[in-house]
Amino acid sequence: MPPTDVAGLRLDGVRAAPGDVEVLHGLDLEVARGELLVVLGPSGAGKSTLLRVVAGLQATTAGRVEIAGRDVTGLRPGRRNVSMVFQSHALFPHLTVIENVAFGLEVRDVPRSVARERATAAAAAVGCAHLVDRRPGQLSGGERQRVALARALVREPDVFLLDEPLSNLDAELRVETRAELKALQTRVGATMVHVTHDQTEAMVLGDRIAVLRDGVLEQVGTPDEVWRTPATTFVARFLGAVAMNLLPADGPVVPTGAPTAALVPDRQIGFRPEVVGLGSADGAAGVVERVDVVGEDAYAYVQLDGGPTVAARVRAVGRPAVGDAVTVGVGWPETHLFDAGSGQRITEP
Amino acid sequence: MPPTDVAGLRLDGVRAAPGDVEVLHGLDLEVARGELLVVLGPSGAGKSTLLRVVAGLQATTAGRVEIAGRDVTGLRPGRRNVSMVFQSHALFPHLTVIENVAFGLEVRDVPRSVARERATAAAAAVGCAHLVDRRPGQLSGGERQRVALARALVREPDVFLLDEPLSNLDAELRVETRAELKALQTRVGATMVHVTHDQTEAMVLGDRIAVLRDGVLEQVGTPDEVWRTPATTFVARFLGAVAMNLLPADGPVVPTGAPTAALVPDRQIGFRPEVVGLGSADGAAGVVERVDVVGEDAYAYVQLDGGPTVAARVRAVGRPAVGDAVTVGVGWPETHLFDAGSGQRITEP
Amino acid sequence: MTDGPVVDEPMVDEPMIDKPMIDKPVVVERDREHRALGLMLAPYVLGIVALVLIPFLVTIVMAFADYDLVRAPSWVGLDNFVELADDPIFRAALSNSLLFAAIAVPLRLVIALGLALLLHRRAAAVGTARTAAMLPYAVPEIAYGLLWLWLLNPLYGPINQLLRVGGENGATVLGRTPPQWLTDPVDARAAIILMSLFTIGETFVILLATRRALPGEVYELAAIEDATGWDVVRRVTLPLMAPVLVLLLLRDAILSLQISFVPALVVTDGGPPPYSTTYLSLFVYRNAFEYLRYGYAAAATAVMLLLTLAAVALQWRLVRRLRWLGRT
Amino acid sequence: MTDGPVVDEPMVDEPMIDKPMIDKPVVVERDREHRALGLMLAPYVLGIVALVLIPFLVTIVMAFADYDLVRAPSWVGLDNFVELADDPIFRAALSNSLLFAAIAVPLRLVIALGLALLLHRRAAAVGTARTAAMLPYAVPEIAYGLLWLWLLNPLYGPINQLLRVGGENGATVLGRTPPQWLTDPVDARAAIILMSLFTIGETFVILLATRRALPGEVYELAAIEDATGWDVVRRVTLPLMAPVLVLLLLRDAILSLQISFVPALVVTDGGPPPYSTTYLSLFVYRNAFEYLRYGYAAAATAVMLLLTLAAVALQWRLVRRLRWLGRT
Amino acid sequence: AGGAEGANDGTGPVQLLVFGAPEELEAYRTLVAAYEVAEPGAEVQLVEASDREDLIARLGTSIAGGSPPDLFLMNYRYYGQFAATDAIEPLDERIAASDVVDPDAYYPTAMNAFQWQDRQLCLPQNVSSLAVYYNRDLFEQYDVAEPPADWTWSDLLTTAIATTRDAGGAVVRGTESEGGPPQVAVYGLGIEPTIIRVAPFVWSNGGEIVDDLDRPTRFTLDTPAAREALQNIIDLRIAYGVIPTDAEVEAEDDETRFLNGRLAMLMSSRRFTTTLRASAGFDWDVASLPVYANQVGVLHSDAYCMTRGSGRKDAAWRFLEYAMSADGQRTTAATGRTVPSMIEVSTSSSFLDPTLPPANAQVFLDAIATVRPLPTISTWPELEDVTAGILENALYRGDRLDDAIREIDELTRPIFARGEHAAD
Ligand SMILES: Nc1ncnc2c1ncn2[C@@H]1O[C@H](COP(=O)(O)OP(=O)(O)OP(=O)(O)O)[C@@H](O)[C@H]1O
Ligand SMILES: Nc1ncnc2c1ncn2[C@@H]1O[C@H](COP(=O)(O)OP(=O)(O)OP(=O)(O)O)[C@@H](O)[C@H]1O
Ligand SMILES: [Mg+2]
Ligand SMILES: [Mg+2]
Repeated sequence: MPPTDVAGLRLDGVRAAPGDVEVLHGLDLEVARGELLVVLGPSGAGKSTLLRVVAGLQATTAGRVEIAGRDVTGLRPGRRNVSMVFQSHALFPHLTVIENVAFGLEVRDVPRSVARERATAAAAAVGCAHLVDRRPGQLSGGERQRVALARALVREPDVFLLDEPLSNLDAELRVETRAELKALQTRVGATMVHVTHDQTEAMVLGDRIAVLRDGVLEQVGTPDEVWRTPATTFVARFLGAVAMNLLPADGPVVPTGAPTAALVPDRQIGFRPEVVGLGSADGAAGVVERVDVVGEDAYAYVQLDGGPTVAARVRAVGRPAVGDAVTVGVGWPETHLFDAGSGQRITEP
Repeated sequence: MPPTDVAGLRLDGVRAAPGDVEVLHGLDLEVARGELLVVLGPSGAGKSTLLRVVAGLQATTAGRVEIAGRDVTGLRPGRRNVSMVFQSHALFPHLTVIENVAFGLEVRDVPRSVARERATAAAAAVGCAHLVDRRPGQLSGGERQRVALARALVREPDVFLLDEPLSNLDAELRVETRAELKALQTRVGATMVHVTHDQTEAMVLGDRIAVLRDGVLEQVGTPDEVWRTPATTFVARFLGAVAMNLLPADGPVVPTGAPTAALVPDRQIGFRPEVVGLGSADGAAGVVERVDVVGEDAYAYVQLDGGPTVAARVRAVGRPAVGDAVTVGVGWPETHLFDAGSGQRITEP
Repeated sequence: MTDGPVVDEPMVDEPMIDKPMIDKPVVVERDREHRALGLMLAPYVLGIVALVLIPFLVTIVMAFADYDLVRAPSWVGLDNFVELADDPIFRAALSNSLLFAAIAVPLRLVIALGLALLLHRRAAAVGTARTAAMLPYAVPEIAYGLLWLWLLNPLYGPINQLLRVGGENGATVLGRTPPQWLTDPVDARAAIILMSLFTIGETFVILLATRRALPGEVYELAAIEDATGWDVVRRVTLPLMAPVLVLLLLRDAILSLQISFVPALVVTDGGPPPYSTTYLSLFVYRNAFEYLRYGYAAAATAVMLLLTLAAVALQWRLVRRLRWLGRT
Repeated sequence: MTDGPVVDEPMVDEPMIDKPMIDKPVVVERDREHRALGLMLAPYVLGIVALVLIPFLVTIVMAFADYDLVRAPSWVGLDNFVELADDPIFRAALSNSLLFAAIAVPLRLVIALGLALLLHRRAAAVGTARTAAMLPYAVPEIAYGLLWLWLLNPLYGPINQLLRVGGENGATVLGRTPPQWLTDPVDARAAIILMSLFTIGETFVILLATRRALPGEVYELAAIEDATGWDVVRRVTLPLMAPVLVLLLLRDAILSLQISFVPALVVTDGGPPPYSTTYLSLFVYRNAFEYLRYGYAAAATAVMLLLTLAAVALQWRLVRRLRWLGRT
Repeated sequence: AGGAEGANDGTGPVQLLVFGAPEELEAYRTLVAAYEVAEPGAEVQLVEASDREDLIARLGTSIAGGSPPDLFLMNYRYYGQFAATDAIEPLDERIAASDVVDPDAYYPTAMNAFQWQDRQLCLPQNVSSLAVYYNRDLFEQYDVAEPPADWTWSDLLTTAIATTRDAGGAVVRGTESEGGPPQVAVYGLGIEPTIIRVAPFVWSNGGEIVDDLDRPTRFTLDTPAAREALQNIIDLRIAYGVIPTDAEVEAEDDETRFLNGRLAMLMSSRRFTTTLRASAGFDWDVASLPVYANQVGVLHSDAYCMTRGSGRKDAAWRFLEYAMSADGQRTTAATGRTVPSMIEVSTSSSFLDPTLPPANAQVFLDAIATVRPLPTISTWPELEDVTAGILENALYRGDRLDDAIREIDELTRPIFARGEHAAD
């Protein structure tokens, strides 16, 4: 086991170009041993490419990859001691579920009975105990995904690389599996890189969150940091079930208690729908354009008189109706400030 | 175009057995023309099988399928005029994106230039305009999924069948695509059956939601119905980012204002984390066991003195800390009542 | 590129054998290890190459010599080729071979493909067909020759007997005289092609296997789009099977220069006169073994070789077209 | 089942040609339409079957007759078979054929597979190898026979000249006399097998195509698990290629009963004495065409056929094992 | 096969199926050309098979296929299988009616060999026996006496030993007994271990080949006389090493070896003359076969046969008449390939051309008087194939002679039993 003071995973200026187009443009990233890093980013940002680079499935064109203190840049995948779930839930089509899960152990010469035992346990952990004798062709999408996860979890590698491992699971199963993942990671003490676009998953599971955009890291920080102090408008809007409202700093919404010096024209203010106060007086006036009900909550989209639309979360019970005239208010502490040109966060002056 | 008074899609006692094990056990379902039905259900419930039965890819062992008033039970898939996104985002590997999208039009003898034009538009609608000359092998997971969606949306069929079409997309793209879907469906007036496990998606998008469990429909109703009056404990727990709390009706939590006659031992009460009031007095006492922060919100899991754990949504700012002693309260109107044995909802007596 | 793990990119310059189903490139072992493996297998590869190339080169060299198998060869430069160009028998053989290849090769492939596409779905049919397809291989080609002779006998052969059923005076129902398989030049050539259809079994079985290995998903996609039989074949099946199809076409084209050998020798003996079914291979055989003009035969072989290369080149162009088929 | 669309279930009773990559069954056209298609193609299927079966049945029938090609056949019941059982030449031919098949068939397949697995990654190597592999087909087998005669010439042949390099008194470096290819029974059999290695080109190219069609993903999976070369081959490649491998094995086994014909005829003429390289096919040929004992030859052919069936049966068992390989 | 060309409706060229070395084929072409000149309008097409096996295969398949060639040329040892199946047209009537063909003009041994059940099936084109070809230059170089006219087996052995030399010209024994492989540059003698080569010596030693020439049931090689003759032949290789080893024969067959000047003597029939005349770069001649007790030769003869299924029998007969006529016989004789079967031509200068080697051509004619035929039985090709392998192993590998003889006897009895005979 490597000394605990070295990073679980470190990328230094990593560039990669699958299909001859550069996708990762020099990433620097350090993940501590035992840390769970969630990678977020829009479709096509390079998240899968990043995982493949770490796994050794994608060659780097520059930079270096270190796992548990070892430089693995030149090593083949098998020598990197990583475990991976592919976004496509790849499985061996000719092997049964149990054989698929046990594969990694058996090729590493774990005695067959031990391998089967551990594989059975791993399958059970993701709720696939009843499927062990099926082949991948006989599984539903979610079942296949869980088997792929079991495949990755059955070993105890230095780094787990999970590419949207829960995307095909329902909420309940997802919560369960998440807990399972967290427990496993804590037990094994392995570093984990987890790609997802489930906000809740990212927030709940991640020790830190890395936001990737077009092959460049926009921000890396704890969920709280990323949520509360998004480094850019991109990060700000990217997180949240309904994106943060971004408006010109000079109106029409003026956060209550804002220093006027902050609200200059080349800036933008941002605030999340969750913190918007909808009232019938006081604030920027507008008309409710659309209301989406999501369980106990509802999102009201208010068309302000000044032009922009603001989303606001309200209780589903007693929500405003479409066409209602409302005012939009927000407090200065809940408001973020960005440079309108660069999109960079401005720490209040 | 069929008369507007016939159902867009009707299933009568449909049974199906892929792999010789019966998966659908006699489904009856009617979807109105132009309606968007979201199908929810745990992994392995038979959602994909249901779509495949409608598409004609899976033979029924009993029952009948009607599309736009036509009995299509005996028809091959091409004759059913349906459009489908497979859960696996299946694409033709040898065709470029644009060729993939235009395929359905071209085999239907739409002139090539028209087909290409519409395909380009469809690709643009899902944000894949820049990928038209790539082949599936050169796409990221989300990109492939969007192309698969474009493939389905380019035509104007009687029924759209979408099997988790947005599962690999990030929140922002998902919201956009959702809007696109809704707009399209309204424009075309087609019936749409949409499988997802994204709660928000289901709530926001669905005219009605069908909850499938082990090949049987548990409940079909509007999002509001399903959320507010879940027919069974299964439906109740299945919806919601964090599942509904289910506790014995006879304590330890006693909803305020509840008629004592309702709270008899063979019943269960249920209430969502969103409606739980956490206080320092008044209510069932417990200790905060875990707190998950999700953006502005946090979920506190309270271990009650009586044994069970209750989840409660609180604001992230000012959330209780793990170990805090709190009390759990809930109002009777927000409380659901179920038969402890059958799990069936009990309409208040 | 660093000295890291190498990931092969899809080989775009390799239209023939492609991996239509592969989305992600294949990981290879580290270069170093690969080199070791290569080194280990080198002598073996060399041996095979030598086994393939030596006889081949000898043939080429011999094409420029006079050699009767007994006396030492004497160099004659291009004489053999000059003589070939003037040799009416060679010209007949050459055009016969080309005609045969032009008709039999596509015909065989189309029939085999048709059968494969027809039968790939039915388990029972597949088993039976596969067995039937393999049967001809169990009987030596030369023994078949005799059977064909009997089958094709213009007077007593069952084929013509059958054709004459219902007809009068030894004519078919249509009033035509039945084909004079062994004596009419055109009919004899047709007979040879007919015989060559026999050995499609292997091609059929390979195509069957290929078809069955195609992913079912794309056919579901196509089914939903109501792509009809021909559309599916043209836009989906053919492009996806293209690598194998081209391979078989190539092989068949090459083999066709020889395949007609045994039937032509045994059944028609190169006739009807003068040389209706004298194919290049028979020409080579006769010159080498009957007339002991080995150098001359080698020159003819060299021509066959050139033809083969031409066929290969042609096929490369064809594969491009095949792939384009799926796009239009 | 309703009269609805029929979805073929995976054909579990069909281990030979399987669709390892298919997760979902293939949709077929409506039964009705399928029937129409079948009807359309029926005469064509019948024709092929007839072409295949008639000669085949004739052979079987002939096995029970005395037929000298001139006089009418006379029925002799099992006499031919009884005589075969006592015929030492037949016994020699039979065991030679079996020996040949037992050694050459796996050897050829293993070498072709080895080459395919070695070369499938390199675009340049693939192109070259494929061309090289096809070369032998461009030269008539019989012409090759002659080349082999020269290559294997015990005194002057280049192979033995090479083996003698460095040795003294016509011995190899190791002091052994070089193989007496054409006069020593064991060496002659080895020579025939050596010659048969020539024609692995086609097998190689098919295996190459098959290997290249395998999904890259599963190899990425295996790479991450650090499955080493042999593990990958055994657990991934072999099971996934099994359908094609078995197909080739089957074909090779069947062909091997004939493939040794031309070399054995031209190069060793069935010798060294008495019958070291007299294979079944040569036995059949001689009896049918030189001794004009066609019925007897047909009986021997029938035995070949039985052997073929046995080979098929054996292969079925083998494929099971091959599939099991991936599981252990 | 062979004659598939052309409908057998009496039109088209007469087809003649033959095989042979290029020089032999040339001889037939000359004959055909001469015929077509002599008989304007007549057409004969040569169908050339590559070897004896090929010829038989083609003949058999074409007869079965219903379109045989009109004529074919075949050795009397092999025609039995076709004679037995009635595939050959008897020629007695045509001979009787012909004013060209006079049966008495030909060597009777040859004529008799082609009588099947008292009918003349074929007409012999040639008649020949074995002779010993020798390289006079080599004899001169090694200063060895040329074979005398009436030499014995031991003379042959002595001569062979004396002419087996190494590269330095010293006499060596080509056996491995001295250790190390033999380093022989020139071997004394070439002889094939076949029944037809062995037969004259068995006969000469007073033995017999088969038990009954008319209705043979077995080989009688186990008699002391036959055995001794066989043993002597085997000793040539095993004891004295004067004939090439099997590997050497495979590497370079005897005829090529002789042509290349590395074989002093070669036992062969007249057919070798053509090749020698064309290619030998040295002086050579022929000697009669050595004898034990009495001078005996073995009959070699090929004949033109007409197929029963021929559709052009008259035209074919006209060609046959020409080929058998003095003119025809002279034409073929001039090529050197054959000893004409017509007595008159054989003794003429067409055959005994003094300007052409061999000088001793008379030995072929002298031998005719003493030749004996092998039995005419339909299964003879099989018998030859079976015995060849066994004899070869006895000669080259040193299998025990008694074992070989017994094996031959055992293996051939059933084949004899299956055979049909000319005498039946
Ligand atoms: N070919 C088959 N053989 C055996 N079982 C099958 C086969 N196909 C599907 N099943 C089973 O049928 C059930 C329903 O499958 P289906 O794909 O419809 O599930 P689903 O609701 O779409 O699940 P998911 O959300 O995981 O995609 C699953 O339990 C699956 O294992
Ligand atoms: N072989 C290839 N050829 C060309 N472009 C490629 C290839 N592989 C990946 N790309 C491109 O690289 C970019 C990053 O791909 P990647 O799969 O890493 O995205 P991702 O972040 O995982 O996206 P998603 O969330 O959609 O899975 C994408 O725009 C993709 O189109
Ligand atoms: Mg991805
Ligand atoms: Mg599904």
